[in-house]
Amino acid sequence: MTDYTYTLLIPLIPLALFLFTGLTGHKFKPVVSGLIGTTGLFVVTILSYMTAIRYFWTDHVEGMGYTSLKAFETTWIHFSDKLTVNLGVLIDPISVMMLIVVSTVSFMVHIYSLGYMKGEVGFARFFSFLSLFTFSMMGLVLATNIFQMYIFWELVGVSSFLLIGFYYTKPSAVSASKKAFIVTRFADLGFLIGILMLSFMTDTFDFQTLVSPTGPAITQVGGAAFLGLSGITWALILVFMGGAGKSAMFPLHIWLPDAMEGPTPVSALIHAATMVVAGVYLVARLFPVYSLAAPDALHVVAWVGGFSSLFAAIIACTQTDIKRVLAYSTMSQIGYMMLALGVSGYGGHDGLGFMAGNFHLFTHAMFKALLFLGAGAIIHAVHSNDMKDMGGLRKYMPITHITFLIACLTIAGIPFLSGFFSKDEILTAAFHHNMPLFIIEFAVAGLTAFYMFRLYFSIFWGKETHYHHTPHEAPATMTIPLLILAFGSIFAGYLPFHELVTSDGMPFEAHIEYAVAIPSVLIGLLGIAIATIMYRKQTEIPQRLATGFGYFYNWAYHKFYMDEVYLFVTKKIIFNYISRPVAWFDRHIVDGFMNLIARVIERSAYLIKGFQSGRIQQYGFVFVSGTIALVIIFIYLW
Amino acid sequence: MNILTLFVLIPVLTTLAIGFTKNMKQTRLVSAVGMSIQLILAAILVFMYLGERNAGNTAEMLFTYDALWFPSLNIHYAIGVDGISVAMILLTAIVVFAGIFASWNMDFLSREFFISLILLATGVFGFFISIDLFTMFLFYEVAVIPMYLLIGIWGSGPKEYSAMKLTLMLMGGSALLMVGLLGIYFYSAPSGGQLTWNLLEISKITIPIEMQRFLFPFTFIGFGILGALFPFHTWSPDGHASAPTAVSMLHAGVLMKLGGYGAFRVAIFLMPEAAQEQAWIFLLLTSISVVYGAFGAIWQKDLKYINAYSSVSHCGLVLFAVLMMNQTAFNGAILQMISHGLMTALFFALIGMIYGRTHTRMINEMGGLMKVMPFLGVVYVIAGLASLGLPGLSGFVAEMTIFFGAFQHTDSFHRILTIMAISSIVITAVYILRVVGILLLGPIKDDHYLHLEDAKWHERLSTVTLVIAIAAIGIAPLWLSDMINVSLGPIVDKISITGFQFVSLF
Amino acid sequence: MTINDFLLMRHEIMLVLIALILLIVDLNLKPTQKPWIIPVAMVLFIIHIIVGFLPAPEGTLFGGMFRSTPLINMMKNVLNIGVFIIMLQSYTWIMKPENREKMSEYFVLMFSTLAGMYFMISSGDFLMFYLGLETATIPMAALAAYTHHQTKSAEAGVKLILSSALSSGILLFGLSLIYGSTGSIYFTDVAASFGAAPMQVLAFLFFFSGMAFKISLVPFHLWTADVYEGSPVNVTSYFSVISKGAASFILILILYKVFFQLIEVWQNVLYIISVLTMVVGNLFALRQKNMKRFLAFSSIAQAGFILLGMMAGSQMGMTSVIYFVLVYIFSNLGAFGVVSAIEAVTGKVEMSDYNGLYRTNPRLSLLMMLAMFSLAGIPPVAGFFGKFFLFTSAASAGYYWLVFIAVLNATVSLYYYLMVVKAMFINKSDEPIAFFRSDNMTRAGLLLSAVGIVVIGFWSQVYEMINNLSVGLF
Amino acid sequence: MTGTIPLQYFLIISTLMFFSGIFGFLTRKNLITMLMSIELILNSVNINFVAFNRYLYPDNLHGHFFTLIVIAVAAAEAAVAIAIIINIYRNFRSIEVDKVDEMKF
Repeated sequence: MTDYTYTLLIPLIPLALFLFTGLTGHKFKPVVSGLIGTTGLFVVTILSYMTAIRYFWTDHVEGMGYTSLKAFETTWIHFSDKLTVNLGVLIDPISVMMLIVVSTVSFMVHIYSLGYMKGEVGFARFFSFLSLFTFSMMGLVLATNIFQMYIFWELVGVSSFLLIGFYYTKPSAVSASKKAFIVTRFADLGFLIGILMLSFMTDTFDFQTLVSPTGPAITQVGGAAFLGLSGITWALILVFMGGAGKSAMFPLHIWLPDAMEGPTPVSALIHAATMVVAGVYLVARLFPVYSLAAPDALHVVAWVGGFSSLFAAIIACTQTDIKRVLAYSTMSQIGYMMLALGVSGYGGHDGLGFMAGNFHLFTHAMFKALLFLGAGAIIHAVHSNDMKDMGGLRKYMPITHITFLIACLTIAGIPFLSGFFSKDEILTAAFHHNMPLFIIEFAVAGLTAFYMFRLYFSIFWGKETHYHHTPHEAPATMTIPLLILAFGSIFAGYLPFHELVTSDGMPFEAHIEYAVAIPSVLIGLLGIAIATIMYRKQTEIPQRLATGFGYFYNWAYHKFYMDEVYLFVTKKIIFNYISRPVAWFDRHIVDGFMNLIARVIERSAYLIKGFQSGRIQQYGFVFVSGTIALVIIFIYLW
Repeated sequence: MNILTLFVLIPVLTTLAIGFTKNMKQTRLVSAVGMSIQLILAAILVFMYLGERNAGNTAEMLFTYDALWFPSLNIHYAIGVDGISVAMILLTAIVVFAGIFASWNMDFLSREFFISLILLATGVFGFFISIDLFTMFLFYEVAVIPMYLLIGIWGSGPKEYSAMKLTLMLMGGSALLMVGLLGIYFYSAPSGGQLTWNLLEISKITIPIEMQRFLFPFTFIGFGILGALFPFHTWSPDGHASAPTAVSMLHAGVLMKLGGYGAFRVAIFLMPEAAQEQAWIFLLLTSISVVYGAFGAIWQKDLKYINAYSSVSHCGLVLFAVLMMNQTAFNGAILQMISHGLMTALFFALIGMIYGRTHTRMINEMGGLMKVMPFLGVVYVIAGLASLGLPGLSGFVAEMTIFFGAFQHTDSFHRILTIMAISSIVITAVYILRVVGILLLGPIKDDHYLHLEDAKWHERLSTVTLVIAIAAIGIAPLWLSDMINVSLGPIVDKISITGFQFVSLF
Repeated sequence: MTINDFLLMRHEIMLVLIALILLIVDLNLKPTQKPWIIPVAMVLFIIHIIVGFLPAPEGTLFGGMFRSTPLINMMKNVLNIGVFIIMLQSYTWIMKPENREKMSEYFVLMFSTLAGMYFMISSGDFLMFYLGLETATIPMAALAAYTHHQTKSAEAGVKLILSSALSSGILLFGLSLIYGSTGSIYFTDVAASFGAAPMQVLAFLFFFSGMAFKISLVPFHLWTADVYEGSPVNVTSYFSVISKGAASFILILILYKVFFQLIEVWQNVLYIISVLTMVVGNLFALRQKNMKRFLAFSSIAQAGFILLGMMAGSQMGMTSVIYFVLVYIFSNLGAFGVVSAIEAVTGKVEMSDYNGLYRTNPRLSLLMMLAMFSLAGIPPVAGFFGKFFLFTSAASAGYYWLVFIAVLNATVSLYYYLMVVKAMFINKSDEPIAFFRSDNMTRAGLLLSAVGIVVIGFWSQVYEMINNLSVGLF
Repeated sequence: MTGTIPLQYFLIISTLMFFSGIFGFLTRKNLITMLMSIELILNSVNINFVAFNRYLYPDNLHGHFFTLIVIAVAAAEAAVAIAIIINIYRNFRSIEVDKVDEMKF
C-alpha cells in the first residue's frame, strides 16, 4: 500500500486560498484573487484525479476488494479516556469518488465564475468563500470519523450561509441564508444527538471501527429499546435527520428553493452537486451499520427519499422560476439516491442499490451542475429568473442550448447517456426490494422528463419574446465549463461503478435489466412527448390543465404551503408564544420580585418611623416595655 | 519573589502609577503598559506551568507560596495554581488587555476609571491564584465593589439603578457565601486538630454530610448568583446594559467566571456528597437558565440586552456542566468559561464601538452596517459564529465537551436535561443570525450612517487579540484541554471516591 | 502609693490631673489667650497616651474594687487614640468665637467622662462600676448641651440626662436585686454565687437593659438619634465612638466575668436584641437625609454587629469585639471627621449638600468613601476584617443563621453607605461645596483615621496582640 | 426589733415606689416632676439595698455604702439636670416635656 499523505493538501490548499484571499483580497485587483483561486483549484483537481487513478487502478491489486485506509490522522481533542476526536484523511471508494465530484464541479464553477461574477462588488470575497466551501467539503468527504464529519458539516453549512447571503444588501438573500442555516442547524441537532448516542454506545467515532462488520456498532447492538426501536436505530435515524437536513429531504427541504437567492454558480456547486448530496454521502458512509444493525432506520431512509422525490417532482411541474424548478428537481433526484441506499442490502448483488445511489450521485453531479450553469448563462443573458420572460433563446445562445438539451435528456434517462444507467440501476434495485417505492419512482421518472422538457421548451422554444437588448452567447469562461460538463454527463455513465464503489468493497456483476429499463425509458419519452405538445409552441393546454387540476395545482404551485407552516411555527409560536412571554416574565416576575424586596424594605422603613417620635416619655415607655418584654420572654416563656 | 504574587502586585503598582499621571494620554499609556506586562506574564506562566508538568511535577498546585497571616485564625496568604487557574488567569489577562484598548478614549475622569478597572482586575487575579478560602473571599469582594463606581459614574441609561442593583445582589450572594465558607472552616477538622481555610487541606477530609447538606446550597448559590444562576440573574441584563464597554467586557468576560470557578472549586470540590444529593435541583435551574436565557435573547431589541441574556444562557451551561460532575463535563465547563469569556468580551467590545458611532444600541434603528464598517461587521459575525458554536472557534469545543460529558449519565432525568441544553444551540443560532441580519446585513437604514468610519487601530488591536484567542482555542484545543484535564484528575478522584449515586427523579 | 499602684490606675489619675490642670490654667488666662488651652491639652493628652503604653502590670486596688489587666489597659489605649483623633478634629469647631471662651470646659468635661468610663471598665465591683457609669454620663449630658444657645443642643442635653437617669435607675434596681440575691457586689463573689434563679435573671435583665441603653441597642436606643443630631458634631462622634466602645467593653467584660453562669440566657437575649438592632437600625438609617442622624442610626446598626461577637462567649469573641471596636473607631471617626470638617467650614450637614463633592474636594470624598466602605465591611479596608472576624466568632458558637441575617443586614447597610458615595461621586450638583483647606490639626486627625482604616486590616499583628491579651480572661 | 417587720414589706414598698416612679416619669408633663419621679426610682433602689443589707447580710455594709453613693450621685445628677432644664426654659420658654420634640424620625 503506498503513501497517500499528500492528499492532506487537497483540503489544505483551499484553506490557504481562503485565508489568503480573505485577508488580502481587497489589496489588489479582483481578478487576481479569482485567478489565484482557480489555479489553486486546478492543482486540487489534479491531485484528486491522481488519487483516484492510483487508488482505483494503479495501486489496486486485481481481484481484491477496495479497502479503506487512513492517509493521515492527528488527535484534535480528548473528550474522555475512551472518546478521542481525530482529524485525518480517509481514503476509500466513496471518498475518492466524492473527491472527483467535488474537485471537478468546484473547478468548473471557479472557471465559470470568472466570467459570471465579472464586475460584481466583492469578487474577491466570492472567491474566498468558494475556497472556504471547497475546504470544508473536502474535509467532510475525507473525514476519518463521524465527529470530524460533523465539524466540517457545520463548516459547510456556514459557507453555504455566506454564499447564499452573498448579496447581503438584498433582504431576500439575507433571509434565505438565515433560513438555510437555521433549518440545517435544526437538522444537525438531530445529527449531534445521534452522534452522542452512537459514540456513547460504541465508545468510538472512527468510521473504520464503526462500519467494520465485527465492530461494536454492529455486533453488540447496544442501547435500551425505546418505542420499540433499539437505541442504535434511534441513533441512526437521528443521524439521518442531519443528512436529510443537508440533502433537503422532506420535511426539511424548505431552505433549498430559497437558497437559489445565491449567485447561480453557488447554486450549481453547493445546492446541486456537492453539499446537498452530503446527506447521501453520510448514509453511504455508515451504510454497513444501517443495513446490518438497523434495517428499520434504512426503511425510514428509503421512504423519506421516495416521498421527497415524488413531492418535489410534483412541485417542480408548476414552478416558473427556472432555478427553483432545478432546485426541486435536485431534491427529487437526491430522493432517488436516498431511496437507492434505503432499498439496498449489504454485500454482493444485494448491494446494487448502494452502488446505484453513489452512481447516481456521481452522474447527477455532472448534469445538474451543467443545468445550473446553463441556467446561469441564460439568466446572465436575460437578467431574469422567470421562464415567462424567456422563449426562443435557442438561436441566440446555441452552445448553451445544446448543452442544456443534453443535460435534460440525461436527467430524463434517455439511453446511452449517463443518467440512464444510474437511474436504471436504482429502479432495478427498488424493483427487487420494494415494489411500492418502485412504482413511485417509476412515476417520478415520467414527471422528471416532463418538467425538465417543460423547462427546456419554454426557455429555448415557445413564444418569441422580444428582448430590449438581444441576448448573446455567454463568454468562453462560461461556455467551456458547460462543454466539459456536457461531456461528463454523457460519458460518466460508462464508468464500471459496480466494480469500484460497492457496499463491501467487492466488485460484482451488474447488467441492465430490460424488464425495468424499457418501461422507464418509455415513460421518460412519454413525459417528453407531453411536454413537447404543451410547451413547444404557445398553447392553451397548460392553462386549461392548471384550471382543470384546480386545487391540486394551487397547492403544488404554493409548494403545498410548507413555508407557511414553518413561518407559523417560527414567527407565531417561538417568537410570540415563547420568546416574548419569557422576556416579559423575566422583566416583570423575576426581576420584579427583586425590586419588590427593595420596595418592601423601603416601605417598612417609613412605617416604623413613628417610634422615633422625639418625645422623651415615649422613649421611656418603649424602654420600659422592652425591658418588661425581655423579662416576660426569659422568665415566663423560657 | 513568587511569580503568582506578581499578578496581584503589578496591577496594584499600575494603579499607584496611574495616581501620578497628569492627563488621559499618560493614564492610558501607563495602564496599557501595565496590563501588557500582565499579559506577557500570563503567557510566561502558562509556559512555566507546562514546563513543570512535563518535567514530571505532579503536585496538585504549582508555584505555591504560603505565608501565615492571622495565626490565631490560621488564615494564610496561600497561593498556587493548577491548569484550571492558569487557564483562567490567561483569560483574564487577555480580556483586561483588550478592555484597556477598548476604552482607549475614556476622557471623562480617566484616571479614576482606569484605577477602578485595574482594581477590579486585581481582585480577579487574586481570586484565581488564592487557595486560601479567606483570601479568596477577600479578593472576590474586591473584584465586585469597583463595579458600583464603574457603572454608576461612567455608565449610561439608568446607571444608578443598575449599579445599585448589581452591587446589592452580588453582595447578597456573598452573604450566602460567607455563611458557607465559615461553615466549611469550622468543620475543616472534624477529627479534631487545627481548623484551616486551605482548599487543599480541606479537600483531604470529608465534611460531615449533614453539615454539607446545610452548607452546600449557601456556597453554591452564593457563587451561582455571580454566575447568573436562574432566578438570580436579573442583575446581569441591567448591569451590562448600563455599564461602559470595558466594564461589560470584564464583567461578563471574567467576573461572572468567578461564580462558575468558585462553584466548582469550593462548592463541588469540598462538598461532593451534598453536591451529588442536591445536584438535581440546581441542574433543573441551570438547564432552565440555558434555554430561558436563549429564548429571552430572541425578543430583545437592545444589543447589550441580547448579549446579556446569551451570557445567562452560556453561563448557565457552565454551571450545568459543573453539576454533571464528571471529568469531561468539568473540562467542558472550564473550556466554556474561557470561550464564553473571550467571545462575550469581544461582543461587548464591538457593541461599545458600534454604539460609539451610531449612538444607539437598538437593532431596529440600525441596518446594513456591514457596508460602512466592514471590519467591525466581520468581527461581529465571527463573534456571533463563535457563540453559536461554529467549529474552528472556541464555543464549539467547549459546548461539545460539555454535551459529551453530560451525556455520560444514563438516567432519563439527565438525558432529558442534556437534550434540553443541546437544543439551545439552535435557539442561539436563531437570535445570533437575527441580530446579524438586522444589524449588519440588508440595506443601510439611516443615511448619516454612511459616513461613519471603520475601526481605529486600538479598536482593531483589542478585537483582533480576542479573535485570535478564540480561533486558537477553536482550532487547536488539545493543549488547553489536556492542561485542564491533568489538573482535573485529583478533583475527580476526590469526588468519585464518595460512593454516592446521583439522586434522580426517574 | 507605689509606682505599681500608679501604673495600675495611671489612666484615671492622669485624666483627673489633666482636667484639674486645665481648670487651673483656664483660670489664669485672659479671654484673649484662651486658645492656649488647646496646646496644653494636646501636650498633656499626648503624654497621657504615651504613659498609657507603658508596660501594664496586672492587679487590683481598693480591696478589689478596682482592677487592671493588660487587656483592660489596652482597651483604654484604644479609646485614648480615639479621643486624641477627636480632639484634633474638633480644632476648627472649638476655635469658633462662640466656643472660644468655654473651650476649656469642653476638654475638662470630655476628660472627666473619659475618666468615668475608665473607672467603669476597670471596676472590680458594682459600686465602682456604678460610679464610673454616672461619672461618664452626667458630664456627657453637659457636653451634649454644650452649645446651649442652640435649642437643638439643649434638647439633646435634656433628652440624654433624663433618659439616662431612667436607665440608670432601672440598672440600679437590677443591681440591688443582684446584691439581694448574692449578698455581695464584688464581681468575683457575684460570679461565684450567681445562678439562673428567676430573680437573678430578672436582675440581670434590668442590668442588661441599662447597659443596652449605653450601647444604644434596640429598643433602648431611641435617645440616640436625637442626641447625636442635637449635639455638636465632635461631641456626637465622641458619643458614637468612645462612649459606645467603652460601654461594649464593659458589657462584654461583665457578661464574661460575672454572668458566665447565665450564658444560655444572655446568648439568647443577645440573639434577639442583635437581630432587632441590626434590622431597626438599618431601616431607620435608610431614610435619613441629615448626615449626623444618618451616622447615628448606622452606628446603632453597627452595635448590633458587635453583639454577634459577644455571643461567642470565648476568647475569639472577646478579641473580635475589641478589634472591631478599634476598627470602628477609625472608620466612624473618618466619617465624622469629614462631616465635622465640612460643617465647621460651611455649616452644611444634609446628604444632598454632598452632591458633587468629589469634584471640589477629592481628598475628603476619598476619605469619606474609605470610611463608608469600612463601615459597610468592604475589603480591602479594615472594616471588612472587623466584620468578618465578628461573624467568624458568631459562627464558632454555631449561629449560622444569625450570621446570615447579619450579612444580609450588612448588604442593606451597604445600600445607604453607597448612597453617600453616590452623592459625592455620581450626583451632579449646581452649587457643590466649594473647595476649602481645613487647618492642619483637623487634617492630621483625618489623616490618622485614614491611615487606621487602610492599615489595621492588613496589619494582622494588631489582631494577634489583642488576641494574646484576651487570653487572660479564662 | 428585727423580725417584727418582715423583709417582704420593704420590698413591696420599694417595688411600688419603683413602678410609681416609672409611671410618673412616663406620664407627668413637667420636666421637674419627671426628675422627681426619677428620684423616686432611686430611692426605691436605696430601700432595697438597705433592707437587703440589714436583713440578709448584716455582716457587711455594701448595701449602705451603695445607698450613700447613690444619694450623692443622684444629687449631682439632679444638679446637672436642673441646669439643663433651665437652659431648656431659656430656649423653649416652657418646661413642658411635649414641647421638646424638635428632633424626631
